[in-house]
Parts: sequence; structure tokens; C-alpha cells
Amino acid sequence: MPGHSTRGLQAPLQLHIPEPSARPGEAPDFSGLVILPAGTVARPDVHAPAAALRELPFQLIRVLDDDGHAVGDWNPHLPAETLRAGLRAMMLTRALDERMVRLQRQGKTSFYIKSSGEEAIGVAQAFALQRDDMCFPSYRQQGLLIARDWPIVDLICQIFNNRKDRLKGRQLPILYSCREAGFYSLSGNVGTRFPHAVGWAMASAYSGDTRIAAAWIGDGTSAEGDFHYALTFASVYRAPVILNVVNNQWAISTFQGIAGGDEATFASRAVGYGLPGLRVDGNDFLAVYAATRWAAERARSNGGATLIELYTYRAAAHSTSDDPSKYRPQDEAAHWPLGDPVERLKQHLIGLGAWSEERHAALAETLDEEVRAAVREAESHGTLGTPPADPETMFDDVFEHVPWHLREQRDEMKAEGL
Amino acid sequence: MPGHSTRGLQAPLQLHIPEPSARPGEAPDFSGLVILPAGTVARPDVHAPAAALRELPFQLIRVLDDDGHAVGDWNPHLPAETLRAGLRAMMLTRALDERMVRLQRQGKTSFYIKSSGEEAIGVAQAFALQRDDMCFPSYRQQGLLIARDWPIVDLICQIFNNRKDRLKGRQLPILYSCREAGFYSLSGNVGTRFPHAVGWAMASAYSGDTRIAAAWIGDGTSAEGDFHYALTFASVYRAPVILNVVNNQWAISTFQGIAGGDEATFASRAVGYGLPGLRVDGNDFLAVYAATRWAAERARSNGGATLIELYTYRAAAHSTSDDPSKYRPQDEAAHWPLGDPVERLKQHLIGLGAWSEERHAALAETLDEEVRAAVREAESHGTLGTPPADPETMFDDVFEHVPWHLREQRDEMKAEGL
Amino acid sequence: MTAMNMVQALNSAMDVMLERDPTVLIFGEDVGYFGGVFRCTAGLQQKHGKRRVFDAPIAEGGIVAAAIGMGAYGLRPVVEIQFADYILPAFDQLVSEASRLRYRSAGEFWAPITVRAPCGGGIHGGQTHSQSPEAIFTHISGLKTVMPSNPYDAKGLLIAAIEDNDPVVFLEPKRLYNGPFDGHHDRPLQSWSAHPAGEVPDDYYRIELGQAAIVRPGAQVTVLTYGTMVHVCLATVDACGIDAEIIDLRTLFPLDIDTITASLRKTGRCVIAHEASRASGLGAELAAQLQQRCFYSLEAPIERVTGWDTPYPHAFEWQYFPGPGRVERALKRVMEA
Amino acid sequence: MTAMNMVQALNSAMDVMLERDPTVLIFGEDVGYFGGVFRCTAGLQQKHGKRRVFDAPIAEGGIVAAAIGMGAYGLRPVVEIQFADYILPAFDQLVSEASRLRYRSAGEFWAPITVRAPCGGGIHGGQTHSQSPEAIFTHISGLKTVMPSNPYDAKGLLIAAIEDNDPVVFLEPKRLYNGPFDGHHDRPLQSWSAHPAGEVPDDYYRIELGQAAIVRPGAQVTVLTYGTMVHVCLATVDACGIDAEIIDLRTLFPLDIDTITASLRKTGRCVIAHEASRASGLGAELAAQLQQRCFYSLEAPIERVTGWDTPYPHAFEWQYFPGPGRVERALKRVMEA
Ligand SMILES: Cc1ncc(C[n+]2csc(CCOP(=O)(O)OP(=O)(O)O)c2C)c(N)n1
Ligand SMILES: Cc1ncc(C[n+]2csc(CCOP(=O)(O)OP(=O)(O)O)c2C)c(N)n1
Ligand SMILES: [Mg+2]
Ligand SMILES: [Mg+2]
Repeated sequence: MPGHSTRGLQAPLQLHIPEPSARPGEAPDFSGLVILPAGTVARPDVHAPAAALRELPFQLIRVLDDDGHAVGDWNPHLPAETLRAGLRAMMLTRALDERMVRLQRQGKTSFYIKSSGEEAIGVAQAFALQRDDMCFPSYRQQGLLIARDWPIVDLICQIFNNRKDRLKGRQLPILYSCREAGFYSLSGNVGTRFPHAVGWAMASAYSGDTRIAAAWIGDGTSAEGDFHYALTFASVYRAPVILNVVNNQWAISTFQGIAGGDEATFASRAVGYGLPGLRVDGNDFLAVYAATRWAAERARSNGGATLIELYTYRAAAHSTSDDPSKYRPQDEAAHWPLGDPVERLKQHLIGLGAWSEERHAALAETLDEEVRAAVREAESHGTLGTPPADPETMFDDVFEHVPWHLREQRDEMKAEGL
Repeated sequence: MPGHSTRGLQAPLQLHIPEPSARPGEAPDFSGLVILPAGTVARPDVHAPAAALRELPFQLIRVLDDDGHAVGDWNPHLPAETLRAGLRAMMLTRALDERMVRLQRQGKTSFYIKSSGEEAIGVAQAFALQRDDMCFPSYRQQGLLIARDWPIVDLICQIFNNRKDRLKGRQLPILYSCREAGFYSLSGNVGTRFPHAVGWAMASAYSGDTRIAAAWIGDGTSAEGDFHYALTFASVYRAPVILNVVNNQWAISTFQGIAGGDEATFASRAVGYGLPGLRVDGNDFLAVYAATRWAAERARSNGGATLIELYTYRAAAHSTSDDPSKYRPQDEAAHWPLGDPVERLKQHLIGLGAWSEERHAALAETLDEEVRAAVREAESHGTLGTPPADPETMFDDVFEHVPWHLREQRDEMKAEGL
Repeated sequence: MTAMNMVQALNSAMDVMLERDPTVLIFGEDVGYFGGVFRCTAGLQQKHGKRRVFDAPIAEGGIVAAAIGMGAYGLRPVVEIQFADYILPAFDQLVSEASRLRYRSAGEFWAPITVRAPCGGGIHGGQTHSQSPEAIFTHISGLKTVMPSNPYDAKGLLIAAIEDNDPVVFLEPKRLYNGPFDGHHDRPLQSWSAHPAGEVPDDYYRIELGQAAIVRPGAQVTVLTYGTMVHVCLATVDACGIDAEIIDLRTLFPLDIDTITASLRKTGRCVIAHEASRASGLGAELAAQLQQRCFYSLEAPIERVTGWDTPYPHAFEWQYFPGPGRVERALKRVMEA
Repeated sequence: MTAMNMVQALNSAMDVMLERDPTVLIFGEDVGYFGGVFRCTAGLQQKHGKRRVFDAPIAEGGIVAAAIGMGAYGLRPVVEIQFADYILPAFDQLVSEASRLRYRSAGEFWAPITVRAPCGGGIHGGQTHSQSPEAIFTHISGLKTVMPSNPYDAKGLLIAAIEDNDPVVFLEPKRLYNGPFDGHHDRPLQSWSAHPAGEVPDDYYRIELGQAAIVRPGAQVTVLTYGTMVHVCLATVDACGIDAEIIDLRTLFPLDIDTITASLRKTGRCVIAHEASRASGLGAELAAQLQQRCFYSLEAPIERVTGWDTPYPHAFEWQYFPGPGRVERALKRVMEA
């Protein structure tokens, strides 16, 4: 009965603050991860009811085994040619990332974000989607653009904020927008575009279109309200959208446990919305491809949305403004039990007899040169500090038509000689 | 590969808009609900790991069977005295609700919200909690206050916004605040206090206190970001809190499918956060008590949060501003397969030999008179239109101390003779 | 022409646009089958189908976010937020996304969305059904903010807002839905049927955004106002015999600065009236602009008649609401200065 | 006394309060083990334990909501929002809950929370790491808004904010963290070590909220400013030889109206300078107040020098930022008017 108290007998409550398994100075410790062998997860029919798939998000879909063989139900059986194209795109992504960070150190750009260790995600997913499917990425899926053959020189011009920067110097480096490549405008705010993808997908369905949408959000960012909005709307209206959570274990200095990842998998968030949730080895090109393909087929046949957790590790710093040795063991990336996506696909191709160490080294060199050439071309249009466009353009695009007060402010700026 | 399109072969996408099973003019149709007999759901140990409880939120915890017998593991075996106290509190809640709606029609107050059909929720939950546990209710848990023996005359004074309104006329009727009864300040915004409960519970744990928190949100409101924040923080910090979703099937005119309820149960939202999710027959006093007690024990022993879905039906209009016959079959409430909470507890008590129709009728009359007396007393302090306090008090409590600009505005108001 | 109240005029605007433009769709809390808690979308689902007009989850942020995504696809969504008080959970989506999308993508994507919401007080709605949040939107570069004061304008402005390729926050003074409330809460309710602006064309027409209306020409003092306060000011001026020029801003951002400054240069005196609280309200921007642009014409300090800087206190509605008495005394102060 | 930059002064304020008051706790994104992306909480978890100082999920709305709940319990949470740009997801919690809780419960519950956030531009942060959203908070009844301009004030104001029983939005101009930036981005960086306000007591002290500081007395014109612009205005005035009285508002709401109006009555001229965009910015409220309160003292229109009404354009930072050139020309216009 209310009022009846047994307080005296009760032990005090305690606040639980989750902690990662290792901090700087300690040995990396992934012993808590239970990773079952590749090929052990059954692949359900793409039309299976979500209610039949509730345990799936607690498993880990893997195709490439420790020896680089493709095994199990989820093996997408891609031709070697496609695999080589995928490898190339991942390697080009990596080459671009490496070069840009060097240029940042040289002061040619102010900022950069690498996707090291996560290249399979953007790339394999672009391969599994159709080219005109619409992507709503976070800042770590540059692989999408590369896989869609978007000219890297265009990206570098944005990174340099130079005269050819299509975004007119308005955005921080890497906050691209490439409508033609089905790549939605990025913003510094994390998470806000995740539900846009659902709206876009609803619009596609509304219009009787055949294009679907895909969106990416980080493990950390899944805590934002926008994540919940996206899942709710996707579930209710059965929007043709693939909602991806990239669980790279870290959100700047904060480990995934602070987003709830120690209590359940991010894929399992799907369960409560009646959506399928797939948890995938994000460093396994074939598994990422296969899971994305499954979700795309489901969406395209009016089966609605799928949540995919891409289980991976952020091998580099958060951004060029970050130093991860301040909050995690320096060599933690090297101990990540799921390896490196480029290395794993390479071994698989070699195992198939469709690739070799020599061809790999040669390709790496070619790609490096490709990036250097693109940098040279971009540099010819200016780097950091080169005015990207006429400052007057600053007043354009706030509205479709420049209103009186912005014309006035533009004149004021000109009169000030700025 | 990206770019390879098979558009021509694809069927167009379609937008899915969920619909309730029946609209005005149609026969109520609850045939879609699968309701298993009472007593069939096993009661896990209160310390069971959440991972072992993933199917629980898809079941329905029921204790009272169709004949009014208490059956199964979840039977809390409450003494008849407690049951009668619970029945009385539910009946008083109902009597107050009925009377207030009449007074609203008579123009003595501008607004009221009933909890008809949902009385077991506030009342049984108050009984399962300790009196100093902190409640963060929505506007439909007046039963909490009644079960905690809060004087109804105080509530009516707020409803009348009269001279004894402790909230100084600042709030719409029924947006109570009763700190002494562990009842947090209500606001017209739905959902916003749900995560406050988690913060409060974290504070209690931080302080080594023994008090836990409980919060209530509607099925419709579960779509707000605040719901996600609450679950995330509760999961991460293992906050001692009970998070209740009252699924009364409707959110004003919108059925629960628009909040995602057709795709999964609201209790199952717990799964993705690694929390236990209990789905309970909300019209079954004993089941509500038992489930709340389970969650309270778990929280009090540092086992963290539980999500409880209270499965019920909003038997009345949303509020006095609403006419449900405009959007649902007029007699839908009467067809609700889980019956009426007062009637069911009454039958159970009669079955136990601890109650009778006569005592019930007599009690109903006593309570009605109790309410009438309280109304008379409240009326002696004024009703709608009676100034609740000096208008100057309008400038108090914006800040702890009235700052200069509000003193100035207060003077301005006085000078205006308002 | 049909006699319409403001609810009917808004309904007609949406009906016309659903008919004309297959990319227009409407969603929001309770707007589908039921037709909205204020009935603004009544009958539209029945007429245009539930694909075009449907209920949304109670998630204002999700509603606006979904609308932005649809806008980026090429649709023209019109969403209803049940009360302007509840637009705040969508504030981040409006500010960080809707208002910036075109700019940051240099025109690749934009959000041609209309966000409708009933606003303002005078209906005994208490703290959370009475607010006038317009000022915060006018601080955001990239948003347009509109508030009509009568059925005729409501329809024409809503059509212009829906057709606009920028995001528009469209605030509807709910106290005006049924009649031109003049602030005299103790007098009988007026209805739109007796008001010229209650005569509304059935078909398509636009009232361009960015254009204020001089609803009463006058020579002695300029009154800048909008929404419900237009009628309060009109009634006050009629009663007190001051020859005020009353300007209904209609679009709150971007302002129709030419109309406003021309009037002030003529009268030399100004009262600004709005329901919203005073500090950093829209009246501040108006006063700041005018003291700068018309400094040498000003014969008296510009006065603001506004809600007090407190939450909207339910039982003291008429002490809070800036009614005719306060407007009149402000006019007199300005005239006497 | 120790030489501190603003980061160290803020850190010291929190350290002192964690030490003095067991109900003070700190959480936010990356503030725990790592000590915050700007290092403001560096070492505090190590010193006070992870129960007192810990990381939070990336959910600004959740962070503020949890803080409100803790405040209602009786704690005094200090939360960090990583950038002021990201405070918007918490806007509904700040407005609908933190700022109204005391009022609507007639004093039964309140939210003694401090919400810290780095704000402002000048650091090449682009659109979403450069904003100055203070104006929207100053429109909200029940919130206090503070912005320090130097280490000494930062510590004293933060302690006063933490001890305040009302919710305080505490905005930290990140461009000032390391030194008193005067707007000359092409000159060498200055550091706090050479500045008198970089000498900070190690112990507890308060600077009361609601009190502006006259940072440079003068007779010819009043300059109202805050945050980074204080230093821009000081440098400009030093360089151009106008005898301006520069007032650092420090608390943006409630304003220190007496100090402000006294100055304007003395000088008769006024320039308002802030980084935030112009329309409905805090400058509007200041100008509106002053033209009304000091009408007969005003000898020239009040000028506003502000960010333009566009998003913050990354590569045009120095065309956007209201630098010394613009301040100087505004001063001259006001002096010549
Ligand atoms: C709304 C918002 N809050 C905070 C930030 C600051 N921030 C930028 S990235 C980041 C971490 C994101 O982590 P995660 O989502 O895991 O993505 P990852 O960087 O690992 O790819 C944070 C907190 C932001 N950009 N936007
Ligand atoms: C933030 C916010 N959005 C919208 C509303 C309007 N509103 C009031 S009650 C309600 C329905 C809530 O339904 P539910 O959560 O199911 O609770 P119930 O009324 O059924 O108890 C709505 C939409 C509101 N009060 N606050
Ligand atoms: Mg991450
Ligand atoms: Mg409901």
C-alpha cells in the first residue's frame, strides 16, 4: 500500500557509468566481443515478416572467414570483376583520405575526416544500391561517391574551398553535396538528415517511383531524437529506406557504451519498431554488400525499411582536430578482431586466384598517382585561403531570390570594401 | 554494380498509410487482437538479465481471468483489504472524473480530462510504489494522487483556478503539481517530462538514496524524441526508473498504428535498449500491480529501468474539447475485450467473498457524496472566473527573484488598472 | 466568392492546391480522417485520398524532418503543427536543416515546405496553447514567417506560402479562426460573416509574401501590428479617435520595409503591438529598424505594447493579453510625447 | 592568483564548485575521461571521480532533460553542449521545461541548471561551429543568458551561474578561449597571459549575474557589446581615437539596464556590436529599449554592427565577422550623424 515504507531496510542506489574495456596505457581488450564464425547466420527470405527476425539483430552476419573464403547463406557470389572494382574503390577512398590528411598538415586545407577501416561500408553499399538510389550519408561515407565514380577532383576543390568549389566556400571541408551522384547535402549537425531519408523515401513511394533511399548515422549519434523519428516514420509508413548505424565503437572520445551499445546491439533497436535489424561485419565487403542488397530488395518490393548495424572500428582519429591516443590505447585499431576491409577483400581475391600482391601494389601506386594528379588539378584552382568565389555570393541562396535586406547588406559589405 | 539499373522491370513503390480497424458507422472490430488467457505468461526473476527477456514484451501479462479469478505466476496475492482500498481509489477517481465533466458542462471550469477505463493504471501503480517514490505522470494518471490520499478538494481548487489554487491560476485545469505527493508538475507539452524522470532517478542513485522514479507517456507520445532520450539515458546509466507507456489505443483522433503500434508492441521498444519490457493488461488491477512491483524491485536493487506497456482503452473522449464519435465507432469502448478495470476488480473481490454488489453500490454513493462535498468546499473558494490570486502574482516565479524588468512590467500593469 | 471564416479559407487554400498540384500533400497530428483539432483540414482526406492527406506520429521534429526530405525529393509538403507551442521540438530541423539546406548545398537541394501552426492567445488555452513564437523564427536566416489576420489574406497567403520554394512558417492566430476578435472579451463574439475580408474567392489566388497591408490609413501615428492585434488596434483606434495608420505586416520576415518606413516618415510616431512577450520580440527588430531608418522623422519614442515577459498565465489571460486599454494608452503616450 | 586562459578559468570554476558543493555534477559529450573537445573539463573526472563528471550520449535534448530532472531532485547539474550550434535539439526542453518549471508549479519545482556551450565564430568552424544563438534565449521568459569576455569574468560568472537557482545558458566565445582576439585575424595571436583579466584567483569568487562592466569609460559614444566583440571594439576604439564608452554586457538577460541607459544619457550616441546575425538579434532589443528610454538624449540613430543575415559562410569568415573596420565605420557614422 502506498505510504508503507521499508526504506530503512534498503540498500542505497548507485549510479552506473559505463567504461570502455581499455584506456591509454592499458592493453587493448576485445575479449568481451563474442564473434561467431563466418557463415553461421541463416539468410531469411527478403519477404520474411519482421516478427520472424527478432533474433537476427543479435547475431553478426559475416561472409569472409578467417582464411578469406566466402562462406554461408549470405555469400552474394559476386563476379571477380565486381570484387576488383570494389577493392579499387576502397583503395582509392583510402588513398584520397591519406593524401588529404597530409595536405591538411601542410596547411592546404583546414580540416579533414578519414574513413579508415570503414571503407567497405560506403563502397560495398554503393555497389548494392542502384546508382540513382538516394544516399543520406554522414561525414564518413566518402566511399559512396568514389564507388559511384564521382570525380575526386571535385571533392578536393570543395576541401580546398577554391574557385571550383561548387559549394562556393560555404561549407567546411568534406561537407559535400553531390545531387547528381545521389549524395545528399551534409551538415555539421550530426543525425539531422537521418529522418530526411525517410521523408525522401516516402516521397518516392508517394510518387510511384522505384528509387529507394539509404541513410547513415554513427553509433554515438543514434542517441539523437532524429534517430527515433526516422525509425518511427519508416515503420509506420513502411518507407523504402535502408537505415544504417555505423558502429565504429567510438564517438570522438566516447565509446559506444555511452550510446547504449553495452546493453543491446544497435541493430536490435529495429525490434521495437517491427523492422528487420541486420548486424553485419562492417569490415567484410561481401557481408556488407549482401545485407544491403537484402534490405534494398525488401524495400523495393514494398516491404519497407531495414535497420543495418555495420559493426566496425574507427581506425583513425575522429578528424584532423582529434588525437585518439588521449582516450584509447594507441594500438587498439590493430587489435580489432574483424581486421581491415581492404586487406580482407584482397586476400579473398587472391584466394580466388583473381588478384595478386603484385597487382595490388601496382594498383595502389596507380591510385596514389590518380589522387596526386587530382590534387594538382584542384590546386590549380586554389587551396585554403584562395577566395572560392566572389564574397557577394555569400548573400545568394539564403532564399531562392535575394530579398531586399540581403541586397542592402550586400551593398553595405561592398561599401565597406570587404 | 552502381550505375546498373533495372528500373524498367520494377514495380512502382507505394506509400502505406495505416488505418484503424473501424471508423464511425462501422462495427467495432478487435478481432485482430490476439489475447491469450490470463496466467499463461511466466514471471521471470526480478534479477533476470534483460537478454533473457526478449520475448516477454510480445506477450500480455494478465492475472484476472474471464471469471474474475486471479491466476498464474504474476498473481501478487494481495490481501483483500488492499484490494478494497484499490477498488475504492479507482471508484473515487471515476467519481471525480464524472463530476468534473458535469461541472465543465455547467461552465464551472473550462476544461477537463478523464481517465475512464484507465483507473487501474494510476491506482495500482501507486499501490506498487512507495509513497515517496517520485511520479512523472501524463495528464491521465490522476489515480496516482487519489491512491496517495491527496485531498481531492485541492485538485478541484486547481481545476476551478480559484483562490485556493496552489498554482495561482497559472495552469490549465488538471495540470497539477503536488510535490508533497511525489507528483511532478504537469505541462501541456506531451512527453517532455518523461526524460526528467530518468534524470531524477539518476540523481537519486547519485545521492545513494533509495527512492525510485516512475514516468508515464501515451502511445501516441512515444513518437517524440523525449521517449528515445529517456530510454537511452535509462539504459546507459541503469537509472532506477519505471518507464510506462499507456497504450490506450488512441491519441486524440489518431489510432495507435500511427505511432507504430501495428508493427510491434510498445513494450518491445525496450529490447533495443537492453531493458526488460513488460506488456500488461492495463485493465487488470492485479496484473498492473504485479508488473509494477517487479519493475520497482528490480530498480531498487540497482537492476536499472523497465519499460512497461499498459494495454488499455481510452473509454472516454480525449478531453472535454473532443468528440470521439467523429473518428471511432461510438460503442467501441463497450467492445474492448479487456473489459473495465473497476468491474473486473469488483467481480474478483466478490468471487473472493470479500465484497458484494450492495457494498459496492453503497461505496459508490459514499464516494459520490465525498466528491460533492469536496466540490462544495472548493466552490466556496470560487470557480471559473473567480480571480485565483492577485494578478500581480503573475510576475512571480518566472525567476527565483523578480528582476527589474518584471517589476517594471508589474508596475505598468498596475498603472493600466488591469 | 463565398463567406468563409478563417478555418474555411485555409481549408480552401489547401483544397485548391491539392487540386492544382500533385506534389502537394498534407500531414500532421490528427489532420487526416478527423480533419485537425481546429478542423482546418476537414474533408480533405475524404476528397483527395489518404495518400495526399494523412495523420502523423506525435513527433513534430519528425514531421518537419520528413517534410524536408520530401521537399528535397520534389514534393511540396504542407504540415500542421497542432499548436505553435509545440513547434519547438522541430526547431532544430527548421533552423539547422530547412533554413540552411539551399545555402549550404549552393542550390542543389531546398525545402519548399509550409509549416502551419495555430498561435496566440485569447482562447483560455493556458501556457502551452497560447504562445506566439514568431520572433525566434525571424532571427533565422533562410526562413520566411507569415501571419494572416483575416480569411481573405489567410487563403491568398497560404497559397503563396505553399508555392514558395523556401520554407515558410505559417502562423494562424487561432483566436481569429471564427471571427475578428477585437480584444473586448466581455462583448459578444463577432463573426467573419459580417466582415468584408470574410468574402473569399473559391478559386486560386495569391497574396504575395513580403507585402504588408495598410488596413487603416491615417496621419497621426503609425501602428505596426499583425494577427489578432490588427483587430484590437483597429477597434481601439476607431474608439479613441486618433487618426492612426494601421499596418498589418502579414509577412513578418522578410519585412515590407518600404511600406513601414513610408508610413513612419509621414506620421513621425509609432506604436508596435504584438501578443508575444516583449524582450527580443519582433517589436524589438521593428523599433531598431525604424529608429535607424527614420531617426529624423521620429517625434516620440516608439512604444511597444506586448505580452508581458512571463509565461502565458491561464487565469490572468486578460491581464496578460495586450488589450484595447493598453493599446489606447500607448497611443496616447506616443501622441503626447 | 594564477595566469589562466579562459579554458583554465572555466575549468577552475567547475573544480571549485565540485569541491564546495556535493550536489554539483558535470556531464556532456566527451567531457568525462577526455575532458571535453575544448578541454574545459580536463582533469575533473580524474580528480572528482566519474560519478561527478561523466560522458553523455549525443542527445542534447536528453542531456538538458536529464539535468532538469536532476535539478528537480535537488542537484545542481552543469552540462556542456559541445557547440552552441547544437543546443537547438535541446531548445524545447530549455523553453518548455527548464524556463517554465518554477512558474507553472508555483515554486514547487525548479531547474537550477547551467548549460555551457562554446559559441561564436572566428575559428574557421564553418556554418555549424560558429553560431551565436543568444538572441533566441533572451526572448524566453525564465532563462538567464550569460556570455563572458575574459578569464576573470568567466570564472566568476560561471560560479554565479552554477549557484543560481534559475536555468542559465552560459555561452563561451570559443575564439577567446586562448586569447583576447581583437578581430585582426591577420596579426599574431594574442594570449591571455599578457592581459590583466588573465590573472585569476584560484579560489571561489562570484561575479553577480545581471551586472554589465564598463570596460572603457568614455564620453562621446556608447558601445554595447559582449563576448569576442568586446575586444574587437576595444581595439577599434583604441586605434581610431574616438572617446567611446565600451560596455561589456556580460549578462545578456536580464540586462543591466541602469548601466546602459546611464551611459547613453551621457554620450547621446550608441553603437551595438554582436557577432550574431542582425534580424531580431539582441541588438534589436537593446536599440528598442534605448530609443524608448533615452529618446530625448539620442543625437544619432543607434547603429548595429552584426553578422549578416546569412548562415555563417566558411570561406568568407572575415567578410562575415563584424571586424574592426566595420565597427570603426559605424562609430564614425554615429559620430557624424
Ligand atoms: C547535433 C550535434 N551534436 C554534437 C556534435 C559534435 N560531434 C561531431 S561528430 C561527434 C561524434 C559522432 O560520433 P558517431 O555518431 O559515433 O560517428 P563517428 O564520428 O564515429 O562516425 C560529435 C559529438 C555535432 N556535430 N552535432
Ligand atoms: C509536444 C506536443 N505535441 C502535440 C500536443 C497535442 N496533443 C495533446 S494530447 C495529444 C495526444 C496524446 O496521445 P497519447 O500520447 O496517446 O496520450 P492519451 O491522450 O491517449 O493519454 C496531442 C497530440 C501536445 N500537447 N504536445
Ligand atoms: Mg562512431
Ligand atoms: Mg493514447
